[in-house]
Amino acid sequence: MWVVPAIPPALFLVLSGILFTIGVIGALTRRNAIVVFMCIELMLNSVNLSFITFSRFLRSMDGVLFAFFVIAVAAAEAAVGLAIFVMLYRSRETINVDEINLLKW
Amino acid sequence: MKLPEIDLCLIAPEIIVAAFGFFVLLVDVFFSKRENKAYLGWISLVGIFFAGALAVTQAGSVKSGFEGMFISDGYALFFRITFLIIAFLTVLISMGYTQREGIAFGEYYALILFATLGMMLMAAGTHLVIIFLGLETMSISIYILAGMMREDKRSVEAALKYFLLGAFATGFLLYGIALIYGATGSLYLKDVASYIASKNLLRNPMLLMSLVFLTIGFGFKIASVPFHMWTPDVYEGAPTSITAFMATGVKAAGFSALVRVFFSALPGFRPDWTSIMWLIAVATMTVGNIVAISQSNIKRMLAYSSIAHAGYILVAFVAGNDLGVSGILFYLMAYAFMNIGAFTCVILLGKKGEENTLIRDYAGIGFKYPLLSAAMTIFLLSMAGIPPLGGFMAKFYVFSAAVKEKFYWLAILGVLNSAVSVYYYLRVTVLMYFREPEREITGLQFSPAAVAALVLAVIGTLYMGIFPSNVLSFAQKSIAGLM
Amino acid sequence: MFEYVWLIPLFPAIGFVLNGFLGRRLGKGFVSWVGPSAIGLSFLTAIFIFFELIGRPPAERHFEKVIFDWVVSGNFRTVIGYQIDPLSILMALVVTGVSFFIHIYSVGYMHDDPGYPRYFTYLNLFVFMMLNLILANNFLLMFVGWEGVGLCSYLLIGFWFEKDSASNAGKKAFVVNRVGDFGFILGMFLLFTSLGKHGIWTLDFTEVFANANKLDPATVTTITILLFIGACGKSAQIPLYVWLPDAMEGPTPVSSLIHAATMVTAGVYMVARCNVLYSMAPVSMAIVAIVGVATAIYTASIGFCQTDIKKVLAYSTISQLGYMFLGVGVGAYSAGIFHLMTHAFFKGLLFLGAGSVMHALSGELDMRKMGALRKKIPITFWTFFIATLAIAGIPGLSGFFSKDEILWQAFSSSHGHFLLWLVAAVAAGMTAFYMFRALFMTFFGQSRVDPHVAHHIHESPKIMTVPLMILAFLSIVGGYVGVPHVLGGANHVHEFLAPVVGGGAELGKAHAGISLLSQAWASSGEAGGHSAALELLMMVISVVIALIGIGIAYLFYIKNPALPKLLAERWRGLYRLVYNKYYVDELYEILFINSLKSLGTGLWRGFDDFVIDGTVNGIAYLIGWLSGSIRRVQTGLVQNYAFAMILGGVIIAGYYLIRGIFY
Amino acid sequence: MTILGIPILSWLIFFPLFGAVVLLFIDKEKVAALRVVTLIFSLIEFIISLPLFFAFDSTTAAMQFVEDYWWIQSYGVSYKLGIDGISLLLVLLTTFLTVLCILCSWRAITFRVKEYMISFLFLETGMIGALVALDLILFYVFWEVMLIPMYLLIGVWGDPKRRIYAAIKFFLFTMAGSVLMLVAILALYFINLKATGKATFDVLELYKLGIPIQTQYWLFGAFALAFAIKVPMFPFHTWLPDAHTEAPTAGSVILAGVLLKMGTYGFIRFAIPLFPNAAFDLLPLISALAIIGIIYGALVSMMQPDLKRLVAFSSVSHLGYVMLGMFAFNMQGVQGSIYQMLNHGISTGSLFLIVGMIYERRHTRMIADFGGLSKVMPIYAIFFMIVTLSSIGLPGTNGFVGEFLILLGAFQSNVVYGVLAATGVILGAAYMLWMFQRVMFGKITKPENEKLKDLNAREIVTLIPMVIMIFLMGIYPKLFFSKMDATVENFLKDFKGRVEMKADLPSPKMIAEIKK
Amino acid sequence: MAENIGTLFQWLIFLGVAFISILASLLLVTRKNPIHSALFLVLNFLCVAVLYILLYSQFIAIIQVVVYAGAIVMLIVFVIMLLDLEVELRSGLKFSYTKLIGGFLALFFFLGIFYAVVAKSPTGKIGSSYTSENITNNVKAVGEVLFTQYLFPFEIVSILLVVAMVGAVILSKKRA
Repeated sequence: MWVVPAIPPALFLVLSGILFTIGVIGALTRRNAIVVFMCIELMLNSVNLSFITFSRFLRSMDGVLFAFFVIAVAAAEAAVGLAIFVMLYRSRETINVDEINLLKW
Repeated sequence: MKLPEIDLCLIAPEIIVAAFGFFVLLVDVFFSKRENKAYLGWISLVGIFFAGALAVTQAGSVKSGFEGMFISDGYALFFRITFLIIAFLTVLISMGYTQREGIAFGEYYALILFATLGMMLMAAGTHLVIIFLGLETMSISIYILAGMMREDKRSVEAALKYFLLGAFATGFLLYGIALIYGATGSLYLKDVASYIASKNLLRNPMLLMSLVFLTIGFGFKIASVPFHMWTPDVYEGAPTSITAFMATGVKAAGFSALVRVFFSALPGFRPDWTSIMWLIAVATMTVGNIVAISQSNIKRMLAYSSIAHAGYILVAFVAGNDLGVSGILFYLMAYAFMNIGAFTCVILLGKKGEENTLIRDYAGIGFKYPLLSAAMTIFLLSMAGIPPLGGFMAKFYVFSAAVKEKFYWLAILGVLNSAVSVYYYLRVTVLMYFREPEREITGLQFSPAAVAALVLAVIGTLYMGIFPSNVLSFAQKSIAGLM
Repeated sequence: MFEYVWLIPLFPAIGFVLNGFLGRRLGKGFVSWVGPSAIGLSFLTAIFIFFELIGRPPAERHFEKVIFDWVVSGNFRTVIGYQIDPLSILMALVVTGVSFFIHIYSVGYMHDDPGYPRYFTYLNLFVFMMLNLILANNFLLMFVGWEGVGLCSYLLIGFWFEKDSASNAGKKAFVVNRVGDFGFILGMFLLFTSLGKHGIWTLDFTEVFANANKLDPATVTTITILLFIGACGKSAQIPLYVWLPDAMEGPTPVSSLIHAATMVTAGVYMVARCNVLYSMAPVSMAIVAIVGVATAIYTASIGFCQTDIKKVLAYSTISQLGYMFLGVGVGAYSAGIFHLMTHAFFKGLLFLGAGSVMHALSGELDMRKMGALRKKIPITFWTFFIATLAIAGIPGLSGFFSKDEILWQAFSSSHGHFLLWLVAAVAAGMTAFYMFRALFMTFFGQSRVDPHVAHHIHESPKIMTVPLMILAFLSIVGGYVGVPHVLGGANHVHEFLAPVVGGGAELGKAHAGISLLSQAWASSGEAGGHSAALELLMMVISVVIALIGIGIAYLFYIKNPALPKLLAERWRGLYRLVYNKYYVDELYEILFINSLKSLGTGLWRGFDDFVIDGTVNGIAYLIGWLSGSIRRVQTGLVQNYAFAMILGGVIIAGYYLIRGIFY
Repeated sequence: MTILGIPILSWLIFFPLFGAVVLLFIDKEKVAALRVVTLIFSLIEFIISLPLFFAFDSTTAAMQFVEDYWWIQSYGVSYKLGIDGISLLLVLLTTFLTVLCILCSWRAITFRVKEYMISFLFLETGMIGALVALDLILFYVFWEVMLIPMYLLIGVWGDPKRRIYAAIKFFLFTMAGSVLMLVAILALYFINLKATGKATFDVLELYKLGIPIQTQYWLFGAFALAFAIKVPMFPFHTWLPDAHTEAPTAGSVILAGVLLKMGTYGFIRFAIPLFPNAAFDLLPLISALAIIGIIYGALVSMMQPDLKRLVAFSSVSHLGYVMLGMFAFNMQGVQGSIYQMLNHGISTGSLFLIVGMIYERRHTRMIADFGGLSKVMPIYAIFFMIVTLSSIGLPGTNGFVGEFLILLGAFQSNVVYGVLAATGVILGAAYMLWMFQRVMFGKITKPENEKLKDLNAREIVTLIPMVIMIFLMGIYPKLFFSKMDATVENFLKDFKGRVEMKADLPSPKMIAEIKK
Repeated sequence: MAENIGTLFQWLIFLGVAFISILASLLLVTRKNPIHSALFLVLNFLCVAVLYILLYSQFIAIIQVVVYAGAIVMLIVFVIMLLDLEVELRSGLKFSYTKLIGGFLALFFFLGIFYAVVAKSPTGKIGSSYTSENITNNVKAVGEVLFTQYLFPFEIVSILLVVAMVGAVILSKKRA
């Protein structure tokens, strides 16, 4: 009898890779610091997907835990990052990263 | 369900540091009206001192705890002491500086303590989670510290850049960890290594890819080319005391984790990473040194120089023998003294509303502030690798490790680079001693704490240059069992 | 007394030190005593030693005294040591003797000079060095004296250093001498190393000469030629003679002592000293003889047109030195030394006489501004006259004997040749001509003296005239110690020097058969035989030639003073060529001095500044440029930084990929 | 030999440092006190160094007054000091010249006297240390330590116009060469470690090592580059004229007198005995460079308009002799070479002193600004003349003995070298005398020169020791040669033994030890 | 058969959710308005949460929804609003070569990751902590591990959050 194969882990991992890459591209191209940051969050998120996938298919709990910590860290980073954006906006009236180049060379 | 064994003695120094961090926060709340926050600095110093004392008592024993996630071995001990020294000096130079720049918040000291905690965890973690969390604790604290001078556009910009790129790099690091996890099913460094060895996973593409990502992630922290580009901007913009902290502490922590991960978990990949790191080391040294030549801001110049120093340390990393790794430890400690010392001089030469961070500003101070200039000269020469200063001995070990492994060209490129570096270090001394001042710098106020830091840094630099034996044998003992 | 040979150089050294340190403090009186008496004591010592020496049988007339080890390095060992033998003592006598008289003369001559103490300091130093040269028992110490006298010559030529011409001349003398020394030093090296190959590491004369037969002829020839280059420098032979005429910038007694009587003869002395070596190298001897005779006639010709009295004497000195070299070159070492001795007397005298004339004329040197001084300064005239006769080779005076000896040997010696004799004889005639030209222009004819000067022309003081008279006396009788056998004399000089120079001659004969060239040379000499009649004939011929020279001089400068001018205009080109000394100085200037200067400048500006520093600065510039360019990458934009990170990551990944493929 | 329980060589190294520390506590306004204290320190240092000369056992080639302690034990780096016939004389030269340098800086240095004196004493420590160190790392440390005070001396107290350029050039040139040496030292260390299992940087131990010839070339190259820059040999010499010219008088004196010797000393102590086969094979190259240096230095020197530059280029020429003699590899050559090192220190040192004295008076060094000084400064003229003559190697002065032996040595080893180098004798006389003539002779053309004061007592006191040395060394060289005979003989014996054997075999010494 | 249907259903959910999440992330990157971007981010997070459930990680899925989608993105939106950036930030993309090349390079990265994960299935050690009980009772299982093995990192996270909080406060606080 034909059995539908279970979803292979590779697919999840490829999806994670796609999301990660999109995140990287976004982080590289978007001008708005907040959007850049969101793209980075996307990257972290895709890593989490990888972790969970591995965890699932290796039958090990560590990946889940790691993902948990990543989320916590992402939250912390978000708090600090947004505070920095606020501060930046106050001092520069913009959060376009391609206008922030006082420091160079 | 088995409750975990909790051995608090094992993490006693970390606990002390964390506790004092909270204590400082608390005290600050109760005495929030006080303008002068220097007392918080003193409290921090006490904490750091205690932590250090506790760390020293652990010397000699190797104990693992918390489900094997944390280890108190010689390696951890060496780095703990290094970080605590860095923190100690940073706090010392901060007390006057924060007051002057209006960033004297209680949180400032607390964050330094927390960052130190993060660093210590990075060095002592044997589980990738600990290393990751330590790294984040450190990084987030420093994102904040870098942006402390909220009124200063540069400081804010530095914080932004550091934050965005730091988070970006974290993404890569995490992906690397995920791939390791996927390939080996473990996050314990030792287990990773043994699994790789047992299953012969040396050609596993996932692990190779993770090697790439880890290189990016750690390369960012240690500021190696091409992941270095944030360094000059952030070092320039951040408050000077934090720059000193970053340049020494973060770099040291980055190396501590890099070495731990690569040598404990991925030793089998040495042939793979060697040539990449070779290239990175050369590029890092060269770019750092060459670009430093044309800088006009001393903080920026020191930033490039710190990139170059990362390159030198990578030379030892490439060599990868016990000589090299102990050389890395020695180098980081020596670098801590000389670099913080140099930044202390930068701080001392500024005053409120007048940072005097242009190299031009150093013209003619040589005979006006003779001791300050002499100290600066010592630090610069030490960084240039002139004996008998700590920097020389550090380079000596690093290059000897390379020579031992027959990386002759690497060593030659390294020493040639250090000859080039002499030029820009000398340029500062040229200005200090050989030129007449363009404008008078007067009314400098030397905070006693910063002066104390300066003295300590001088002593440290000289000590490590003239009597390197003790520190070196300490470093050599420290790496036992690492590899 | 032999033990005390070191006293001979010591006295002048003491004089030098005393004058040097105390001269300025203690004044002229002190200097006037110390200077001459130091030399006088040396002279006395030399006389004592001389008499002791001749008291011994000829074979035992040799003594060496080592003072201390000097340079000792491995198998190289030289000492400060002096030796006494007939040659050195004879030279010492001449040097100290003549020096003594000239010192005394100088007391008068230099009396009003502000540099009086300095002058005597230098002069004493000179004598010290000269005695080292002469008495040394090894090549190296000889070289010390050799260079030392060069130094004193330099100092004394440039004595009036405020005059550019004087300091230039001094420098020129030193440098040209150094060129010669270059040869000398190489000669020493070659000698040392080639003897060393036979296990004899030495530069001591005795040992060198005793073992000289171990050397192969080619080496000896090279050594002797190199040494002769040294002699050329010191004794002003072609092509290194150019410094001597300029050296006349020094005070006249200096010219007399150093540049006529003593120092310039060092080369001759050296060749005579090394006669053993030279005798083994016929080619070198031929070269010495040819250079000598060529110099003799060449500089004699220049002497024709000189108007400066000291220049005339200078060229005459060079010419006479040529004779001496001719003598030693044909193997007649004792003849050379004999001429050296008589020349010291009469040439010293001539210079002193010229000095006396200058003294009378307030420093005038140009003979065209003299004339008819005969009556006004009679002592000077008579002594000058005697010396002129002597140098012209008029029989009965010292010059006749010594010069004739050389001429005869040039003709008859186994190394001699008819042509050598001929040229030398012609040169002798020329000498007679220009010497008498000088005599006539100075002392005879119409007075052309500047009227301002004319009225206080006066004879020199006693202190100057007495030495003149003594030297005149010596110029007359000096020759009688070497009257040749053919004239019934005993030729004492020859006999006396035989133990030193005889051995070489014999050795030379042993070697003579080897070289074809020397056989060719020898043929004519042997064909002539040694007949007394021939010798006498030659003598007569040379006297006749000399008389012809005198006659022409008389014709030109007394009888018909307009004639020289006519002739000069007739052959203007030739005249100017000779008058300008064949433009040799100018040639050297272009060839050596200017080319070296431009080479120096070229290397400095071109190589040092442009190539080396250019490279260095270029690298620095390159690094600076790189620095400036690379820093532009740091745009300050976060995303560029992130881009760099990605790029780095991709490169690393690519590397692993490629590595994986080729693994 | 110890003084107060401290061995004498350590005394020599650290006494000046102690002096520098003492100076720190003297008020910088009290210029006279600073000068006197420094002078006293340097004098005592000189006096301490004298017993070395007399207690030195000249019959043995072994190192003497040896001190050997661990410095970095785990690496085999030791604090090992000792002197032999070669370094003995250079140490004495150093202490001797330092005293004179302090004396000649008496009036010349009027601002920042304290710092100046401290730098000088510091420099002395570095120099002595480099000369007595027998451990490669220790040597390297002192070698680099010398740079800094010298750099400051040039940069702070130098001639305002180009001092910075000169100081940096000096530093970078030296540094560029020496860092490669460091790599070579390390390579040598590991080769030895592998071969013998002994972790050591002790040169005496490393001498015994047999190294494959190919490796020797590389290592010798690195060492030679460092030393050649310091010497300086021909194409690496361009830092010297600048450094010499811009440095203050005492700086030039010490630079010429001692620092340059570090290069030649390095060759004879390290580069040659460590890598004898390579040294032997590269002999033609080094000799050629040395000869080019001799002639080139002389020619360029001739055309210099600036007195100090002239003397500087003459140093290039003189040190060419030193190198040539050393690479003659025979007794005369090597001894002459060592002797010439001393001579150059004395003669060129004196020349700089003399130029400095006139510079102090006129504040110009251009030859064209002078002329006829003999008239107004007769005493000066005498000293100048003596020193000039010593520099051109007139017999009876020190210069002659050295030059003669070197030329003799070179001639023995290769006639062509000897002949070519001997031409330097002519050129030497030409440029020195021409310079002397232009400065001292002729009429006084500039009115400023008419009222120049002759030397004062202090200046005469400074110069007299030099003149005494010039003659002493010229007339009785045995005094000095006897000290180095045994050492040089042994040096050559060992060298020849090594060259005759195959490269990668250990030295005869080592074989003898193995046999035991 | 039932299993087959279940698996098929899983496939359908997976493909659908994967498609939506990719689409959402693409829109996140391309929308000009940051608010829109934020919303697409939420969408993406929700999709991923679904995938977590597919992978039997209910706990993380909950966290994902609550913390990520709920808290973090709301915070982001809040900040965007607070700063009133809407108009100012509509500037979208600005072309530059580095961005273009960087995009391509990122694709290379993707290829690398793709190759890494596709070439070999995960080789890691198969653990034992996923029991059938755990799968159904995921939250409990996670809790147990978290408070035993991962207690220490958990404590560290607490400090990390304090740091973040303190930092956020001090940075965004207006100067007195």
